[in-house]
Amino acid sequence: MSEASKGWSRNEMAARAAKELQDGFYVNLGIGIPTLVANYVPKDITVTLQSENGMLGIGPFPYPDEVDPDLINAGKQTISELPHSAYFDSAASFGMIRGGHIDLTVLGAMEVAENGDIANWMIPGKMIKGMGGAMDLVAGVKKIIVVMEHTSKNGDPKFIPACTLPLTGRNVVDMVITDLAVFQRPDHDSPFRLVEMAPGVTAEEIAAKTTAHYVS
Amino acid sequence: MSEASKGWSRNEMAARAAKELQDGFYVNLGIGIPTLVANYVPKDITVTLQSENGMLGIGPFPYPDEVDPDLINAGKQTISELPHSAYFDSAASFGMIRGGHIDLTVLGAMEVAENGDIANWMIPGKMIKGMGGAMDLVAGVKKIIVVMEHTSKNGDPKFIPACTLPLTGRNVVDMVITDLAVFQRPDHDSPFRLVEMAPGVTAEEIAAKTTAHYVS
Amino acid sequence: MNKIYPSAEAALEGVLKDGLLVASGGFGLCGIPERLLDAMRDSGVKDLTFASNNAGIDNEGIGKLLRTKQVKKMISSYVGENKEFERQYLAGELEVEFCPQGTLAERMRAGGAGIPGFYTKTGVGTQVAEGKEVKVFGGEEYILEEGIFADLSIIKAWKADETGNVVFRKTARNFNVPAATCGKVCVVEVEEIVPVGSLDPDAIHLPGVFVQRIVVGAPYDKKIEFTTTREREAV
Amino acid sequence: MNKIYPSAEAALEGVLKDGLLVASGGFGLCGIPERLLDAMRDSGVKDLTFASNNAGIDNEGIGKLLRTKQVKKMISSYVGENKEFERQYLAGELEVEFCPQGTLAERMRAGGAGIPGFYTKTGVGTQVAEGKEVKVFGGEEYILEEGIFADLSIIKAWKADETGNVVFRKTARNFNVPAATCGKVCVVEVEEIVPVGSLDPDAIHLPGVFVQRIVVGAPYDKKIEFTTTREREAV
Repeated sequence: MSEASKGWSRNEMAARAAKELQDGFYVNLGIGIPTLVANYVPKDITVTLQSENGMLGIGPFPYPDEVDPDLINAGKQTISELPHSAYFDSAASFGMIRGGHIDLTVLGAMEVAENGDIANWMIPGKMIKGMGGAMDLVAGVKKIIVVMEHTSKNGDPKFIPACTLPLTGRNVVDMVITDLAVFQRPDHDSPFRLVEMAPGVTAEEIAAKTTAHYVS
Repeated sequence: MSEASKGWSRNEMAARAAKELQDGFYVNLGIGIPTLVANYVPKDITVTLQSENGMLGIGPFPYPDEVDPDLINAGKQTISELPHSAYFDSAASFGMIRGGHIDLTVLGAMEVAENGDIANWMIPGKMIKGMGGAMDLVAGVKKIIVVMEHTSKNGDPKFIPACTLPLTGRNVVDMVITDLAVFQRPDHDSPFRLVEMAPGVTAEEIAAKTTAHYVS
Repeated sequence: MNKIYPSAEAALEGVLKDGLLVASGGFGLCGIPERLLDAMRDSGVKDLTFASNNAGIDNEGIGKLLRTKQVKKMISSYVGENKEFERQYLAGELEVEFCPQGTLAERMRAGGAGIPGFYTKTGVGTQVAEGKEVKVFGGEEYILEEGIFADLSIIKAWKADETGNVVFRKTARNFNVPAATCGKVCVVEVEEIVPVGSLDPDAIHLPGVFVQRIVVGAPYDKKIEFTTTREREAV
Repeated sequence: MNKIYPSAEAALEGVLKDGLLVASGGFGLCGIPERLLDAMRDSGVKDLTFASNNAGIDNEGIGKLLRTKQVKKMISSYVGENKEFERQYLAGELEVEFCPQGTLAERMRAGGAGIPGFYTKTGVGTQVAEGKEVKVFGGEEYILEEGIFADLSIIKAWKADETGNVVFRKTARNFNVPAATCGKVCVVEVEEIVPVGSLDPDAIHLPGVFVQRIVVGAPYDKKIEFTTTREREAV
């Protein structure tokens, strides 16, 4: 293992994910690194953020004197409204999500398998908090991007042949962005392909830290 | 057959149906005689009329200078709004109906069977116009009242042992009001009972003009 | 991302193809996408299937496309008041799938919400149930109805902002919301486009995510099927 | 027909019973029926099952009824941020049915709309699918999820008129609408009751037909789980 490689920072991973945004996209961002993607939306395109608790058009965090307990995102953080915002109920919100009207979601994961399975909601033996809206998002959104560290804290690969943890979705992931590399596939019948490496990261290092089968 | 009996007029049948209304009821009225029921709501109770094309709180026909093409009832007639009116879409409207939130509906029928079946949407061999919302109403509303002439133009009974026409609903009718009599049943497992006769109408005449089994 | 098109014709460009399944809003002549139906007629596109509560009247609404024989099939709950419809139907030139009104609205909503099938009591024991799966829940029978996944949605609204947030007026809302959600592409004709920020975010009937194209259809000469009025009391 | 009750306690009188299935609105601490939950706690009713997206936090929301052990089971999508919940759950004192958030919202809406079951892709191939019927539509697998038919709905809204027409404010709408529709009785707590005629008929989020009882819960001291702000740019 190369100790020299720095790989991408959390912000760089978010910026990389933001490159997948297109003008007019409706996007749902998960909690953690995915939330940072909002900071990297290219200036020349319009992207509308959806919050599954019932809002289209999420604005930035509010100024301190604008904080409103009735205006939160799915991470339960206070947010602000934009001129084109719209509110709706949870059934309508997941109608959008399940019905394929959201173009892209960016989510974190504990494991992604080479067949596109994702696990990000529970670890057997640990307290289960629940899947929230993650299962709905991976089942319904048109394009699923996972942003995660390439390996666990123990150094174990997270992009693996088959998930060991209970699944959040089966054969749903389109793209995996880690601190070291980007993997992508054109459809759910194809294998993932290594399409990009972080500066200073070698194909050998990625191969050494990845047990999933992928095309180079 | 007694030529002497006059039976109830259309307005009297509607007035009889109106006696089933209770304070706070939400009610859907069909086209024809059922529409007249609105004229006989007792003054001391509040009843809210639902129109399945997306409105609660139907007001009276508009004044000529208030006619609005965007404000019609399910019979496609112009109507008016009330202070407590609410509009919603067709999916929400039938959510109310199918979900059992409407207390009572009054409908016309071509045939009602002794087991509560109703036929009111098509005659084989004749042009079919469609069931509109009738099947949804009889399946979903809490109490179903049919208002119809006791016999067809040919003098044939319309309250019969089994429907001969294609059904609108199976075992759904709670009460039948004709120009001659009122039949009712407490639940869908019980037979209908003759509970009322129009002035001048005898039990014998009703028996002669009814082939359905009912309890006297 | 511009969603505003200069004409109904332009708003339909590239999305019309023979054989499309089109979900259309409206109830009777109330809230129907007149301009878009006109443009579809003029385009000559044919073999269309319409999921629409009604089929218009003789020369209004979908009735216009029936007259020109561009419609292959209707999925509707009620098709009265239409002589050309009747003629084609009786002559076997037009296929009709009768669908209870609430089931039709729910099938559109289901398609829009990614639900391919749902169970309902509506139609149990009737012709509507024929050939459909029956399932018992809580001791009662229900039938399986399928979501409608349309190729194209055409709807009529009151106002839209430039991002496609839409509001309707009174009972003209009707099937327009569920129809809008169930198409791969949704084209909306409106009476007015208003600046972003002028619609109340708490009162949007159809959020912009469902709307791909918008065209102003005004001025409208809205038709009424049955004008019913009462007399003004003498003062 | 009076729907307005003088207190949360009065608004729940006659509808509370041990073992009820209660559908509750709210997302996190946003839009939860605080006063009604307080009154349920004070009533001592027990063995409750809650269909609610979350379980509150330690001493807020449903968390209050967990502390007093009045809750037998939760049907929820996410139950983090709640230590007493965790303790009871790990000790086997509390049953939890995890349900994906969108499936939960749709199950409530389905119950309210008379739909006992629907098919969804959500959860296919996961633990959520275990024991559920799988059906193929268009070559893809879907699982059958059942509608929730609650005994009681408790929700929190912004304003109601005297006939029960209700509006919500911003993201406090969330589960309150579907939860309201799926109960045999729906009790709503509001910030304000406004005169009939003061709400726009085109902008009612929950029509009065769904609302049996209303109570004013104001004044509210609304809680925030995570206050996040940005700095105001220097002028």
